[in-house]
Amino acid sequence: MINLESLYQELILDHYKNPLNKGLSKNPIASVHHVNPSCGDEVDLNLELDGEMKLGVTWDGIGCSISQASTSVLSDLVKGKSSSEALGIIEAFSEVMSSKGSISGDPELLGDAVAFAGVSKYPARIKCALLGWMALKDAMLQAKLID
Amino acid sequence: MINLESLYQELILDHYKNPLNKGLSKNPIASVHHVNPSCGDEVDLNLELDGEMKLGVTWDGIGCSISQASTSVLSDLVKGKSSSEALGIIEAFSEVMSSKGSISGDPELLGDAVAFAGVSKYPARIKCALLGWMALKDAMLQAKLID
Amino acid sequence: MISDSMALDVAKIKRDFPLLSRTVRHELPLVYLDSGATSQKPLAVIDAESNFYRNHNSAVHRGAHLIAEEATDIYEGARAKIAHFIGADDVDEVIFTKSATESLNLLAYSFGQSESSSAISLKLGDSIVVSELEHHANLIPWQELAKRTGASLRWFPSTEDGRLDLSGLEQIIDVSTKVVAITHQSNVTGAISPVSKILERARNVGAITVLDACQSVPHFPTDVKTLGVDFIAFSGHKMVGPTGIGLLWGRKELFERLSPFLFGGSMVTSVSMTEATYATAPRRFEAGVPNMAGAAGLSAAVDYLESIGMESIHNHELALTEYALTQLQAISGLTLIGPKNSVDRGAVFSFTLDGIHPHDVGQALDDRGIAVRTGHHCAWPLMKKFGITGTTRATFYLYNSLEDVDRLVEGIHHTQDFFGARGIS
Amino acid sequence: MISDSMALDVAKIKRDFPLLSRTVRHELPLVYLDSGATSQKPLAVIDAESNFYRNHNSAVHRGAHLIAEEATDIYEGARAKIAHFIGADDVDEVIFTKSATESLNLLAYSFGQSESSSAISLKLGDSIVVSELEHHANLIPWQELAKRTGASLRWFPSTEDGRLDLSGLEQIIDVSTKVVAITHQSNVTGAISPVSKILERARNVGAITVLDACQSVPHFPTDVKTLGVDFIAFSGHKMVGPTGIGLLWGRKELFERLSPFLFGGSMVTSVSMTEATYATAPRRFEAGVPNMAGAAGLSAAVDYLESIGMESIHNHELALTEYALTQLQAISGLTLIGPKNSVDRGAVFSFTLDGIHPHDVGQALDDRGIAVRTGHHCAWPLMKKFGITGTTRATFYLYNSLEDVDRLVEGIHHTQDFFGARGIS
Ligand SMILES: Cc1ncc(COP(=O)(O)O)c(C=O)c1O
Ligand SMILES: Cc1ncc(COP(=O)(O)O)c(C=O)c1O
Repeated sequence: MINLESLYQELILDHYKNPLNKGLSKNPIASVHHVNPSCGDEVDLNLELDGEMKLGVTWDGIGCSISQASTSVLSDLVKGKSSSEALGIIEAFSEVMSSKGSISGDPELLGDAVAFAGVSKYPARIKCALLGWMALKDAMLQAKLID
Repeated sequence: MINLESLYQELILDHYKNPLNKGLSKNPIASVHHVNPSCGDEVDLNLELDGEMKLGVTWDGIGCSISQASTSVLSDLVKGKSSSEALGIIEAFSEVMSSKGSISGDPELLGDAVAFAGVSKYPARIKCALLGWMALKDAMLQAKLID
Repeated sequence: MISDSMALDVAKIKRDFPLLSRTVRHELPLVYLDSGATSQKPLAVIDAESNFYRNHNSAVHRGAHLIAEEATDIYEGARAKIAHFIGADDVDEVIFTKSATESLNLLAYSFGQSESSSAISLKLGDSIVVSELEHHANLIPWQELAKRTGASLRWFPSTEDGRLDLSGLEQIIDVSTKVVAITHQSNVTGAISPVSKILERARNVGAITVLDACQSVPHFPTDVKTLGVDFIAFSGHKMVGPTGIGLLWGRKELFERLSPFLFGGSMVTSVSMTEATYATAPRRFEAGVPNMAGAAGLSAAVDYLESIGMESIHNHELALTEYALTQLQAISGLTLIGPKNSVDRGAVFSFTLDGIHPHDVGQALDDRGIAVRTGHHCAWPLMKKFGITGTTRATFYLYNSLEDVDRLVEGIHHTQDFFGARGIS
Repeated sequence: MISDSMALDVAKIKRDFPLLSRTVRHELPLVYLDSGATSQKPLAVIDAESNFYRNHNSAVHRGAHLIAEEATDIYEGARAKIAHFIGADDVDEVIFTKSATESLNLLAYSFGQSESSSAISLKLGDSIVVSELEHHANLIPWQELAKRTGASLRWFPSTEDGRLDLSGLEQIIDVSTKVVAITHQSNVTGAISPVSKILERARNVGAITVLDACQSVPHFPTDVKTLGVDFIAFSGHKMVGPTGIGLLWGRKELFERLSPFLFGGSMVTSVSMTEATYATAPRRFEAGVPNMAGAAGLSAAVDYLESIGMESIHNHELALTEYALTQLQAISGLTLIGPKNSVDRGAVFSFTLDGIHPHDVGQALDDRGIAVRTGHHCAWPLMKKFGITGTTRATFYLYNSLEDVDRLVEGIHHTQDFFGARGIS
């Protein structure tokens, strides 16, 4: 059953109210600005790398609950991960998003991000959920962590 | 009844076979070249004026039986007429052409040109029938005989 | 009771539009409040297109055969109908395009050509005037024209109420101004532009004037002669007509001195391998096999609108506007972006809700069967002016009722409750 | 018997096309031989458009509501279907336009922009190559581009048989050549161009290649990857699809470096009053509300063609071509303009009759219920090459039978008799 409650899960609204890692860090290795041109939502994302090549993400943005919460969840999820781990997570999440509700996602891998599975039934919102994720991928490309 | 015989009257085909005033005169007061862009048919028309301000028309062209015959009939019809008489004839003929078969035309005024009344039922052919007539009108404009 | 003053029998009209009887999420009946984006189509329009294909489909202006004659009659008949509908003197002043967007781009490209005989030719030092309320379709083509020619772009700002601020009229339109291109009615705020003042000033400095009539022609009687404008552009799909057909009307003497835009079949007077000469309007601007079924459908759309009456449609929308303005402004936490009264204003309602993003509002309304649009509505600069990323927009048309306003208001309350209960807003 | 070799059950196919069962002058059944101008539409296509309007009409990519989602699915589904139909790897390589004419003009305008990042930018000394067989739509846009940029226009001549004369290949396409734009199949002579040779040469000199596929995609299997071309343009209305929708396919890496053509809504990434940045293809080239019902109809058209099979359609037309070539060439006083054999040739037959003007031929055929086209077929330079003002042209498609050839031949005899008896011809 598709309904508003299944789309806007508590967890999503919690992240929207209290976003994690919001506020841009000072010395990123890559910095990107992404916009969803159909609605004007924006995200700025800074990528950091520690001495052990583990990622850190800080961000700022304006947008709907889905895009903001999704970026918040993402920033928490990839913290301390290697870039190849992060890429795996991004790909798994993208797959869930394009599944039209048929894939719910592996909670081991995706953590809180599985709460967004319902979004994939609303084609117009998939871009919202992916906004921060595509920004991170872009930042990793820029930093030449992936190609 | 619309049929091929009513469109291609003997008179039209006679003029097509033996066109009148075909062959351009030497010293026109105005000379025009008109093309029907949808089929490529062309007419060159020379306008002359005698001492008594009476018109003369010679022409050359390539085109379908309707356009050629109609120009032939026209050239014969306006010969020796004043420009205001010629304009009256052109307007009467145009009216017949745009009548969709409802006006057959005054034989007193239009002479042989009434044979073209059937053309007005074939919208795609009206331009053929008018090709020479519009050329004459244009030539009269150029010669400032009308405005 | 307000419903007494309604000029139209909406229940009857709704039955003419097949889509309006469908249900959406949770089997709810649809409340369609997105006509500003595209309108629904009455059965008469759908049937006119299908009848064209079933009985008269053939390339216009091309065949020597009966069906080609019939197709040409239908196509040119549609042109004549549009001309009459907007009060044009001459059928040849109506050009079929694919959309208002194409119509406006056609002008911007043609104005950029610098043939010596051109009606207009822009250069460094010239200016083009638009407004902050423009839809991207009546903004970006002019930005690009300015870039290509070195002309500068100027604009009327928006007032706090989302109307055109004409206080700088004499400075913004001055002797350097060659083109003034203005929206007739804003698709965001619903404000109807004070065109007569602008056009008068433009005429005084000899500028060419263009109206974006996308949101006016479908909604109230529009007469190009009374307006005294040079060109107007609008789209079939917003006036109960088919998709894929747009209109450009312009004064004949200007069309004669305007370079063609798209080049190809049926727009020439002669062609050799190295050059071509071009026909006069409308053919000049209609290269290729056109959207003939679209023209057939558009003709039926005009018949439909005329059978209801543009004056009645306008009055009906006015009644809706008055009711909606009262009801919406009574909602606490709602900010209306646009004029707060019904003077010179269409039934377009953009608003924001405290603490809830427009996209989330749209989603919650959709869940109740209410179709609205959210985002920047292709008027991004206006959003920036108001310091927002977007609005939720509800737009009304002849098939909407006062009850639809009530459903919207209910939906907004429900949205506030839903997110409020979850600590948002 | 030749009919044994027919690949298609024409009687059955004809029943799918409502218009083909109508009668024309004197209550005669219609013989439609004008598909080269525009094809007829099967019921499935007509119904797909009307179903879109009845159930899913909404502005794509714009609404946050259910119907907008459905409309978007249908529209993007049509794109995917077209991509698959022409063998494109990537859906984003398919652009919806209003017609092949617009597609070709889009390229010619975009090639004329001189952004530093452009895929192509023409200047004095560069050359553009076309052919003498081009339709005006693939000739005049390039003439105008040449004029705008100072590039020169060159062309392959036509052979006596109406095929491309490639004898000057190395001279005509040389290092100065930046664009080669060639018809895939002539709409006048039916000749299928030897594209692989031309494309190879063009690649060797680094020129961008464009195929006018208006008369190929509807008639035989076309695979953009096998062809190895950069862009192809074609129209929906010639492939049993709706009017008002055209296609442009191009290689993604080229689209990324090509300036947008029409500016407006839905093609931007950001907009301020003074400038805008643009999305990637396909959005980049699709400003405004598109012809959504047209896309729905086109999708059904592709399904229809695929259900019959493009290979079968091709074989069917080949059988028609062989039969028609024999029958037409047996008529004394008839001159065929185009290849005399069926090698690399479509079912397009242009001819003249001694002493009878094409317009008169067309009229006489129309009187017998036979719909053909007459005139220069928007290929005026080719007419001049052959020293004629026009031809009569009969074009065949999947719904035509050998009997239609017989009816045409009968009609021609009757035409000769009619005018012959009156002393003409
Ligand atoms: C070979 C060729 N190119 C281009 C065109 C132009 O197509 P359209 O008029 O659909 O844009 C046509 C058809 O008219 C054609 O046959
Ligand atoms: C005011 C205004 N101008 C222009 C347009 C563009 O119209 P279209 O997308 O039909 O070309 C629209 C609608 O989207 C509009 O509302």
